[in-house]
Amino acid sequence: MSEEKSDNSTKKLVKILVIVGIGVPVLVELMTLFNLINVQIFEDEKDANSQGFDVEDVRGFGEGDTLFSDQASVVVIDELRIKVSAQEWRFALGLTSADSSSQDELEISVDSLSLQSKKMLSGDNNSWEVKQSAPAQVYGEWILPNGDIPTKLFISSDQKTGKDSTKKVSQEVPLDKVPVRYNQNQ
Amino acid sequence: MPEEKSNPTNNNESEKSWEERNPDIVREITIDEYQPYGTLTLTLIYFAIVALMWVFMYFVEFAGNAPSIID
Amino acid sequence: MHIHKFEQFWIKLSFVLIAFFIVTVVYGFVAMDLKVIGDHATIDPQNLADTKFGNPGVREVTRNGQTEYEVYVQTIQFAFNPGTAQPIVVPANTRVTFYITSPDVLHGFDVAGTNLNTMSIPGQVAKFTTIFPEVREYGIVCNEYCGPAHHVMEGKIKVVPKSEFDKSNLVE
Amino acid sequence: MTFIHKYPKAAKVAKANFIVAFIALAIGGLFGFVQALHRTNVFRGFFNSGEYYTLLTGHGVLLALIFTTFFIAGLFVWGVTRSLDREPENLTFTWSWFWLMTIGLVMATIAILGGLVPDSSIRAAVLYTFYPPLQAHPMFYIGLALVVVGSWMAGADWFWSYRKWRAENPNERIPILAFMTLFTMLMWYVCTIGLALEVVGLLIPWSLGWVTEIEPLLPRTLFWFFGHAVVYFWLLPAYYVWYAILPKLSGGRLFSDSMTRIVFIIFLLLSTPVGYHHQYADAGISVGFKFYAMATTLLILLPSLITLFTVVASMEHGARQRGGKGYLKWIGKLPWDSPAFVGCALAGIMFAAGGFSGMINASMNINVLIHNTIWVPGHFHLTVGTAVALTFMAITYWLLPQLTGRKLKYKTLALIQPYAWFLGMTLMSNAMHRAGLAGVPRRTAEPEYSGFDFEPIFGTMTEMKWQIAIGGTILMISLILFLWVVVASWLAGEKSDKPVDDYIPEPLSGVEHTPAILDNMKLWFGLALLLVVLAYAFPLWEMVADGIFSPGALPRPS
Repeated sequence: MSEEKSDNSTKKLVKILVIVGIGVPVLVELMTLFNLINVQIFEDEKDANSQGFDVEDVRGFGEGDTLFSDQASVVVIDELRIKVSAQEWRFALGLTSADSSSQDELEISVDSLSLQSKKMLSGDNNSWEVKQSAPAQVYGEWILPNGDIPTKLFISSDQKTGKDSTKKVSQEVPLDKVPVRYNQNQ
Repeated sequence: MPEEKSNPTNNNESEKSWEERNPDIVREITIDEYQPYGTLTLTLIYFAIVALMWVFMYFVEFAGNAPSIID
Repeated sequence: MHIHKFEQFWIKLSFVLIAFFIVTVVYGFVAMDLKVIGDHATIDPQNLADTKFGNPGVREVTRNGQTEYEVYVQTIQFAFNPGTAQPIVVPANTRVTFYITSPDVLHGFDVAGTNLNTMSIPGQVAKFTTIFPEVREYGIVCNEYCGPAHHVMEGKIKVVPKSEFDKSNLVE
Repeated sequence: MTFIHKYPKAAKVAKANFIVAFIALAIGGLFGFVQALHRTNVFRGFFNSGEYYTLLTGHGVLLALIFTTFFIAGLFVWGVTRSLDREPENLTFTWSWFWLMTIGLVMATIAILGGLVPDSSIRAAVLYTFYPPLQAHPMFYIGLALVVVGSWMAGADWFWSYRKWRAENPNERIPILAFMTLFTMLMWYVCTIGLALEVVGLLIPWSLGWVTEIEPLLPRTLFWFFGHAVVYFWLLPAYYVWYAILPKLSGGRLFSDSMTRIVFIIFLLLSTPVGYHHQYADAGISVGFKFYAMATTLLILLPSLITLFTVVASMEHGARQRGGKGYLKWIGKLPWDSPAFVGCALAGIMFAAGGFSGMINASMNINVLIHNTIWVPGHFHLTVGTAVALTFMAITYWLLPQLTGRKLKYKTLALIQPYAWFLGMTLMSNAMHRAGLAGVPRRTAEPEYSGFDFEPIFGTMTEMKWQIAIGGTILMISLILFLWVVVASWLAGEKSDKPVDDYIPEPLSGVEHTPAILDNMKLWFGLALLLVVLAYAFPLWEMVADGIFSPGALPRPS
């Protein structure tokens, strides 16, 4: 009696397993086959608009671009890349103060980096004072979590506003695709 | 296989064929009477699917996927 | 030997299938111009600077009285040069020959969604010719693992109408 | 009386191999699951994209090289011992190959997992194809070399048993289980020549810094000399199960002994000279040699197509003996409630599907359509990942009782497992094939790019990603079920004298119909070597003629 019962429940289980375990796969494959043939043979040329390339992408900042362009002392990005070695990913940023007319000191600091993984990396210990000997250059490196890529920088600089007054000006710098290169010195 | 002869558990039943000893088996089918029609059917279905899919993949998916390497 | 007649038939059919595959491939190769990469030339991967790869980019050549283009591409960890920093710009409906090599490790050069797909092996020059039939942009993917940042290695090919092709960007 | 009672020593060896194999399966499978979720961006909390390739290397090496090799060793120990009716000749020798392989595996695994330790210099994120100039720690290459040397000794062990048996049985035909083992190992000897030359001759000296430069194409070519035959080294033991055991599980007999032997001979002959079909997209190899490789590759379809017929006919024989009727109705009479049968049968169906994508891969010019796209892993998850792995798991349900003397526990879970694997793999592999046609590459942590979008033929990228992630999750569940059943049965299964029906009936068309020449191992081995020389001598000479290490590239640590 009980054996018969377990026999019946096994049969039921097998039925369910065959339907789900084999039926669903067969269905998936048949749908694939149908769609493939349907799209390729019976549908006219795909909409040219579906190619997705016309999307206007907002270009971010890259090497050669100018920061604080509306301020007295402008700064140019002359190096922006990720240096990858087997052990670590480093983000390298080099800035040049191109303005030689100003007689004042300029202080720039990277407050933080926003990463692709939505994490924030603090930029501390990376503020530079650029003494007047233009064009002055500064350079910094940050160790990134392996595989992560900065998407935005938060940079601030003390800009002169009046004779003796300075103002801290912050700028959000959305980055264009940062070049990633192998770091040969590692 | 050799262990067939040396297997002591089989000794008492060694005259019986495996089919006779197996409760799941309804009847024994010998080589002379066995005609694998089902297998032939399945393999022919497989042949048809493969041949059709090949033609489709080669002449539609691949040849229609220009630009191609022409030299 | 005892082989059932059905199985004999199936074996014959198997040979037919194999022959059919080989015939299709040969037909495609010969009659439909569906070729594969062959043996072209070896090169010293540590001294690419002295070769045309030292100044990679698009070049104009005349072959059989026709204007064609040659594209020299270096695949480096983790970029196509050219291709990544700026797109490779070529005219449509013109013969374009790619020469691809790598100074560091193995890379792939796959124009996504097309039949242009080759390995880039240090020491070997991959050469293939193609004609782009459409005016559009294509993505280039490195499809061979080349190191920790392999997944960021991508580029672009921009196919422009023949009439709009700007020759000022050609390299010498 | 079952195997463990008759051959306690061999049972111990086989069990040791299975333990290692299942540990590798558990770790490698877990890595695969993590990758499926990472790559599809469903969940990324475990590891980041930089570490993805370390996991990928672990997944490939532990499953494709370690799980398979150890499982095959255990399976062959069982088959040789049983079919020749003798324990291993010298247990010190037998255990020495086991430990050599194990030491090698541990070394390779440490080198790979070192990549997860921050700042570690012991790394091997080179994937299981380890193409130079990407360089791994020397321990990785040395470990792999030890595994291969161990497998050679294992093969020698089985030939040793065979010779002793032959001396006592000069007029007997080679029993079919032993025949399949020996021919698989002959093929293994032919193809591992390439791997030995690559690893011992080039990579180990180079990774130790004795030479600084390496020509990338030469080791790549030597790898593929080995690299396609190795898939047959995985597949032939699955065929061994399908030919020798599956007919019995279906309630029938093997259809033909002679076709079985012919199939294994063709594999011995053609497995190695096909390697260039992995290099259709390589510069540096002429089109002529690629064509030769294609012709041999497509010919190697033949033994698989014969297998399709012979194995299905054996199953049909079983179904008809169980009362099956009609052209297709007999399929319903197969034991769809037996885990071992279901696993093997579903693995076979998957192989038929994988066979089709394999035909595309094999055919020279159409290969560029999918070369190095995710289509390729889609293909080999059908072949190695299911035809081989699912067969191995399924047959474990039948072998483990024989090796432990314990009955299988949790039969219901064991029954669900192969169906779940089949479902999960269909979902995952179907999406991988489709994504491959759109150009999505394999071996990447981030399959989407910022500069352009892939254009699937139909469906969307998001839908395919989810299909891969869901499929991968079902596979993980199936793997956990398998491991749970195995561990529980091994430790707590009910002890029994006859825990499973281990009898294997004679073939329908038996060895008496099989021509004697098929057993001539020297002849077939010699022919196999000749075909390899024809395929490889000239192109390898061309690569070596300008200096073994030139044109040389500098190493890049991985």
